Amino acid sequence: MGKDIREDIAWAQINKDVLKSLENPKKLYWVILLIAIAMVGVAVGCEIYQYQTGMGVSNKSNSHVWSLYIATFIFWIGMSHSGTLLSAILHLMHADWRKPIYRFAEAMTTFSLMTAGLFVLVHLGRLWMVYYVMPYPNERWVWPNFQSPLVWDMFAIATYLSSSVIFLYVGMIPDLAICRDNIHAGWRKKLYTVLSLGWEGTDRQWRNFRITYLTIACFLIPLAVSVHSIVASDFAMSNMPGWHVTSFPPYFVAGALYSGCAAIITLFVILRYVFKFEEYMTLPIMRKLVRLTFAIAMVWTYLNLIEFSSVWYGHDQTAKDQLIFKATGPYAPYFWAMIFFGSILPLLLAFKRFQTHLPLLFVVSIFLNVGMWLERWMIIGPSFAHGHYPWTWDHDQWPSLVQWGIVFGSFGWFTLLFMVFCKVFPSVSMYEVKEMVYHRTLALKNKPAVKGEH
Amino acid sequence: MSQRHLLALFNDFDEAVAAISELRAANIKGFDFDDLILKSPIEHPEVETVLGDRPIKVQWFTLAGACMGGLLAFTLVASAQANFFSQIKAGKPIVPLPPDFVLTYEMFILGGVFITILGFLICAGLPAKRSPLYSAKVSEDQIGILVKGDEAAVTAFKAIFTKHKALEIQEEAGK
Amino acid sequence: MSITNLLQNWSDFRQQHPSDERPHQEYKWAMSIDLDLCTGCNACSVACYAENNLPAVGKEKFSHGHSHHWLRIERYWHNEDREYADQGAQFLPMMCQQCEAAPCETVCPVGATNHTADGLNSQVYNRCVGSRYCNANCPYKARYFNWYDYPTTADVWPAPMEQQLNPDVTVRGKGVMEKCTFCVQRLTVAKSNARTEGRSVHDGEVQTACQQACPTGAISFGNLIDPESRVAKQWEKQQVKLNHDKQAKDAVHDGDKLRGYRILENLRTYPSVMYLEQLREGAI
Amino acid sequence: MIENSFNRRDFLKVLGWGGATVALSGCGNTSVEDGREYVTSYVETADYIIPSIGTYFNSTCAQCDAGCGIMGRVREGRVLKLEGNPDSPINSGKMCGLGQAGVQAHYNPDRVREPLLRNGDKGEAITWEKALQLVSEKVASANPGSVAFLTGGVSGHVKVLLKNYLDAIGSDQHYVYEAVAPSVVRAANKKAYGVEMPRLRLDRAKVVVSFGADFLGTWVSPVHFSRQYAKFRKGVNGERGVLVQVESKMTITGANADRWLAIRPGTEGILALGLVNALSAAGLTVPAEVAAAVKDYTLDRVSNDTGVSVEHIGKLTALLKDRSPSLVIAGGAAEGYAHGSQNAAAVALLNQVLGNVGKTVEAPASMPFPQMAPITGNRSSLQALNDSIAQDGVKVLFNCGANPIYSAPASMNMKESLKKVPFKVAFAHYMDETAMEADLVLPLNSSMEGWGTVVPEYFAEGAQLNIQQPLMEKLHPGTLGMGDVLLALLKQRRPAEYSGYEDYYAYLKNAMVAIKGALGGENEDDDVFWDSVLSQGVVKLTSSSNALVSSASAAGLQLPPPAVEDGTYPLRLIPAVTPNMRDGRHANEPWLQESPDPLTTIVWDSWVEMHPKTAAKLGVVEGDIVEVASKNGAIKGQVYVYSGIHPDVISVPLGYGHEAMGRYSKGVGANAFKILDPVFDQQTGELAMYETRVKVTKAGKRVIVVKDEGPAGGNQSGRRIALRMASGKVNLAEEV
Amino acid sequence: MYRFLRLSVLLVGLIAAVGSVAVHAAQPLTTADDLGPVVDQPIEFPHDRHAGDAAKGGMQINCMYCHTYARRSNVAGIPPLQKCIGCHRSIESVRETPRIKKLFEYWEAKKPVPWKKVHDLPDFVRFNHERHIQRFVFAQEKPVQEACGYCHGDVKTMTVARRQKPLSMGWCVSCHQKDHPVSATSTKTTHGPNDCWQCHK
Repeated sequence: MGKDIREDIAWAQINKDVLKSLENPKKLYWVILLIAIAMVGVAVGCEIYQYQTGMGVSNKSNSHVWSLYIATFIFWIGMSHSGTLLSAILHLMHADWRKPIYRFAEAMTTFSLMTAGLFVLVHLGRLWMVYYVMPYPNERWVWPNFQSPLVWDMFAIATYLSSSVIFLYVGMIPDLAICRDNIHAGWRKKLYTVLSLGWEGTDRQWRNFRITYLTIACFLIPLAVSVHSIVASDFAMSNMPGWHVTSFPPYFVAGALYSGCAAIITLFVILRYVFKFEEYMTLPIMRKLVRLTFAIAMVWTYLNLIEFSSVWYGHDQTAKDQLIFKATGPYAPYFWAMIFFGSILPLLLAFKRFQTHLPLLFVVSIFLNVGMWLERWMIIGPSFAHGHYPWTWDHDQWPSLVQWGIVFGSFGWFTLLFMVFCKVFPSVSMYEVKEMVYHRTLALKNKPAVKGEH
Repeated sequence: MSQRHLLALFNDFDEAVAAISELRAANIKGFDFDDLILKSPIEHPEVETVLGDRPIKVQWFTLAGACMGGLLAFTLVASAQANFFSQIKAGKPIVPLPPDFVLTYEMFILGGVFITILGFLICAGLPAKRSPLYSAKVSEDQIGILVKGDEAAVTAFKAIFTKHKALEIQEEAGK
Repeated sequence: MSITNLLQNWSDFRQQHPSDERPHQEYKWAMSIDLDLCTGCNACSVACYAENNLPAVGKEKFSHGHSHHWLRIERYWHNEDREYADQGAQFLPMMCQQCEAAPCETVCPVGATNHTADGLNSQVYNRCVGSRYCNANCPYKARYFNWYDYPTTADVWPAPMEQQLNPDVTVRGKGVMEKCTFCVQRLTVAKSNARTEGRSVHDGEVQTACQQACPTGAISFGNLIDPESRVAKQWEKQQVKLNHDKQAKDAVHDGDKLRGYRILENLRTYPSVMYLEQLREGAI
Repeated sequence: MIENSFNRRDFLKVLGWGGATVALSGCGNTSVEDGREYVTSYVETADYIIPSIGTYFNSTCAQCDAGCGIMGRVREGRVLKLEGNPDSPINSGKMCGLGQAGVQAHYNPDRVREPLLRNGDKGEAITWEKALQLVSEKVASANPGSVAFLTGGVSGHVKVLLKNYLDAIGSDQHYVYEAVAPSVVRAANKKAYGVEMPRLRLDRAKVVVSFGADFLGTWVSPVHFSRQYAKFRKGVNGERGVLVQVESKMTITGANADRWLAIRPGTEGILALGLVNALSAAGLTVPAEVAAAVKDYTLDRVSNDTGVSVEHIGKLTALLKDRSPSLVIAGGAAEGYAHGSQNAAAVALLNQVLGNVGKTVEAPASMPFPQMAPITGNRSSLQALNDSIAQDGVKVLFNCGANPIYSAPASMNMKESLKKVPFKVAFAHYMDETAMEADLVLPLNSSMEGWGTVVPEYFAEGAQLNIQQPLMEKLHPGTLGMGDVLLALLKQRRPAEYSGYEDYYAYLKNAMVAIKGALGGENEDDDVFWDSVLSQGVVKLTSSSNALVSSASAAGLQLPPPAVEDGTYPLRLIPAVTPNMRDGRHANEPWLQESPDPLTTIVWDSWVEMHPKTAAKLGVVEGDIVEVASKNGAIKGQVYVYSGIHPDVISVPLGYGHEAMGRYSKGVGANAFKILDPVFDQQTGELAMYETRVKVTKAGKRVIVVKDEGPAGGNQSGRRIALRMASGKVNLAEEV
Repeated sequence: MYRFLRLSVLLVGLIAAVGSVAVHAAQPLTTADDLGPVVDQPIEFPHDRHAGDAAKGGMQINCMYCHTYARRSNVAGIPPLQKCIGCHRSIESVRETPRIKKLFEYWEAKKPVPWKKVHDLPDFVRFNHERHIQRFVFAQEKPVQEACGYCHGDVKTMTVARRQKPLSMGWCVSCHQKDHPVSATSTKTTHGPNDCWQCHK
């Protein structure tokens, strides 16, 4: 059991520790950044090739019209949900352990949304016509089809992206002011000066800040739920066997939270190691995080079982055929891998000794995300391969290198954005850690006797 | 009559509160209590008891924004669907309610968030020019009290601040 | 698009389709295909290639499922584990079923596919952005995507082959979804001619390319609204109702004298193509 | 319909065809694009030619010898699509896929565009004048008797000109070769009925038993038979016709049969005689002589020999006895054996015994102008040419419409044989295998560019003469019609007779007008008559027909017992004639390559079809590359396993595996013609196509078979998609 | 203190203004004499001379005398050269002018004149002249030049035709949306079709 944040830590120390993470990057940082750029380069190359040659190079087919792009799109959308969960829900519940970690979680939300958005574009057969999807008055006098779940998606994701960027930014204003006050030269100074909007921590600012932050948090929770249930409606609204399932929206939301939490664990370990944030990203926090992840994993497992059993027990033979196909057909290895990574592996998290074992958690959390990615693919791939119409079944359609290249590159893109963010903006919320320390000190002062584990 | 600003920095929040209460009670001539600004590195809702009733209006923006967003979305979407090109799609009505409600919902939130931010900027007076006196310490760990008063009141301020163990008192230079 | 319009015509805008109260006005194009006559010869399919500027994609692309046959002939066997397929095969021409409540229509983000006044499922190529959601949602998988830019692909229409292209039909570029249109270019001409003469289109005046080619005449096509049309009579005789998702005759136990049915009707797509079951002699 | 004032041949002179704006970028983000395209602009035009409206011209399909009437849709000077001519009795407005693909033969990018003279390994473009001059010289220098023509089936005025040319030079060497033709059946029919091909009335039959005749797909006149088939299925008074197909490899006709009987290869005749015997036993009146001849064909023996179950023979007997009239047809699968003539004769006997002659087997109309009647091809004619070459009897060889180097079996060694001919002229559409060997290649017009008359091989009703007329201007200025070339050659020989004709069109018009009395236009003005002929596309001729021999006789029927298995080459190869490829002459039309084979749904490749049992024995599965080796060669192909084939048999489609021809056919699949064993029908000397013995061995890795059917194959997985019910439950008479 | 209220109000106002301008600009109803490009034609055909008002030296020939296909086909078409020559053969007065000389050169060479399209809709659009002429000229009995002019502008004042109308989708719809009387005498009105496949092919 590691120690928690010290109540007597000097506030100036907090500033100093966090601001240190903004200082000149080390070699390792550049290496990671370059790798990320190279990955993005691969993806950009693939996309240019695909754009010019046609969607066919991704090796989809007429019966298999979607593939990894959509699977990865859902994956990234899902990934974005935990930032909101940690930040907004726990904020409303006054769970103060969120404070040191919510900032990077929110950044993760924003960046994974930005990654997800790219997949929508990459997926389009006529990317150059994407503006047809936007509702704006035009010389054709036509509008997009508001009945389409894809348009809902567009609205939902746009809303979610702008709201979470706002949320991230608003929550960062006091910290930006700190940066402004502590960095005295260069473009950063200007950047922070502009972005901090002249924040001085006056009582009026704090008062309005509190209510604003709370309000947006309130909005974000239903928004996050709606975003992923709308993404789920892309599938549930269709008549594809295996998609047309009532439990899809909650299943998607649970899956989203799950993969998000796993990603937070991964990034937690990385940031703690890279920026030496042991003081703030403490093991007790990790423990809470792991427990939360475990709980969500079990919810997800349950919903998965519900989905399978309702298909199995229901009378839709088509959907049942498809379930059997998933479990026994050419996709079976991936299907069972998904079950293993998604439902069996997280059982490790239930053991106390593993809950703070960082190297293990790092590995496990990555595998959980692999499992969750497989889950999305298992929704797309086998369903198309084995739909309503036996004549057009297509069991031999595997994604081409172009698809893999773009999917691979998306991780680089995310890493790139995240790395840049970490160097430009404080990835631990300084003012909230101070608040946390302050409130704990107050609590200690008032009730010195009680000193629990957390 | 010219006014001067004075910023006092405190280490201890309780002392700062005490200073404020005293400023309020002292009823110094040439000093309007409403001009007193507290600056702190973290939020101190407790201070409201001494600062008095300073209303928050952001929530009204939220309400207006959310309602406007939702209403506007529904009207726009429905009337766009009912344009000249209205085409039956999949046997559903031209203006189908479930999809429109989904969009209304999203825009309700978006409107809410945007106008809330607008409200926040308006109510918090942001973006703002830096006030005449500011110390970086305030964003670190010290509490600052910024007062504005006639020349005459400066001495009174100083007395109170010093009494409450102000670490530092800054005065507006010149003028 | 104005609010007054919305309010004034609210009940129109809330109208469900297909419904008894509001049938199609003048035309409702429909088809019936007699599977007992279909010999699987592929003439319809080739005729469709000729009429609708379909690219022959070649082996490599065909192997990746990029074929473009708007009308494909499916071949089914009914020999459950018998030594020989000794009752022959069953051929089934499958094209866009022009569903009255087409699942593809709702999901198109840009509204490129709609239900027309004539009861067709339109596809506006130039509006399409290529999200392929329509085909994902099509239970018949009757839609075909332009995975490549066929007009500029080598050996698809090398000169002078491009001169065969039908100017009445758009040549589709890459990234566009397409499908059977019931030869809408022919329908438009027929309707226009009839209109000039102040009448409506006679039965048999307009034929789809597949119907025209079919050597056994297995395909009939016409206006379901016109009670004199062959198609309307066939539908009537077979007791297949356009706007029902379960036909009354199916509930009757000795109702098996009628062989009209629609494929995957239970999905509530209300297809416009009625198939007549294949027959097999029991005496041999 | 055609205006006299307007020169018919210029009707398509439009400002380039570019004026017709071939839209290749239909889906761009374009808006209005002024001043980039040309307007369709004519110098002169007829009233009925209106831009943007298709005009239909009647002509005749040249894709096979059935002679279907077609209407070409012409717009802005381009022919866009072919449709059936409703006035043609053969196809009544319908068409097959092969016919539809005719436009792709016309617009094919691989067409020969100008005369080519061999210069080493290359062809050198020369002018027509020079080419004709050269031909004239070569013919003049050769011994008159040593000039030979090798053609496919020809008819009409081209045939007349060809005959006249040969007469003019004094040669009688005209060889007509067709790789796939029912020559044995023709010979057997001639013997049995007195005519080569009687008129078959499927529409009148209540039962049709076809011994391997793929009349719905490839046999004789498929579109016509499909029309009849539709009537046959609808039946008289709703009594649906029953189709039974007897063959070793399922054809598309077999796939539509109520009962497909997989028969041991070569035993078709035994089954036919067995049926005669069974019918006689069941009480059908059978001439004593016949009854005696077939009495050994007992049910058990027949079942044993043919592999058809006793139950099915019994049911078939009952069906034939109960439902009259019936019709029995012998086709490719019956005739393709060394005893093919006997098989066909046995089938004819069955027809006669059943009393079908005169009811469903009718006398065909005779052609009143025998000089225009089609000459049907066969393989023995090619053999004769080969022999003549071997004896140094051919100095100049004209080849038109036949591709023997591709389609003759390897054992004939055509390539080497032709090398011995000093000067070979090929009239060619594509640079196919035979044209590649020629010394002079003369490019022909497509059937959509030239004039002509065609007499169909099989008359649907009365005799008829089909008109072929240009549907558009020549695509390539360097091509010429066969008629024009022959006329030019004749002008060299018989200037007095022919120099009056400016071109073949003038000759044709003159020739037609000259016989207008017989063509039903005796009272018409020449031009009016000619215009009406052109606008109809089909001229119906008055003709007589003779009675058929209906008396049954079993004399000379000698059927061998089923063949013994060959240990080294245990399997029989059935070279399948598929509706898309036929004999391979249209393999370069991409629509046909892309059109899935009806039974296997394979595209763009050939395959080796086998029964699951055979596959299990060989240890192969779908997609395995196997080598099919006969005594005369070997080919490789991908395995396709399905149960529409007899286990003793494997089948490879014909028409693939071209070594030349063009971009869509070269190297696609394997050429099954090459490995056929030189076994011949004992009576006619025709190649017995189904007699090839092969062995199959695994050769190479597994591939994914490119086909339209998915992994579910023909299985519907319990979904109600393609439904089938017993015909007894439906009253077809009530249907619309 | 609340000066940023002003800024916000300003911002909102700006967005609203831009939006309304955008909406307004999106009304594609502008027409202008120089909307379309100048198209180089092989012969500079004087529409004003042929179709223009008599007062201005024109001969007031009906549009459909030359563009004869308009009433029975999708396209209005260009008259075959035959037709030009038919008249000009007997018009000696202009026989030697450069344009007519050129015309006869084409005729003698039997070459069609390569006229360029001036009103060229994209390839995915199907516009039917016949329907519009039938409705507006024959049923509603509008003067031909008015009916044609609605889309083609005031051609009778031009030499070589030049596009004056936007011919954009919204522009088409602006007219389709209106209620037009079904005939000259009828009070019954209908609007143009709104079905996608009516115009998109």
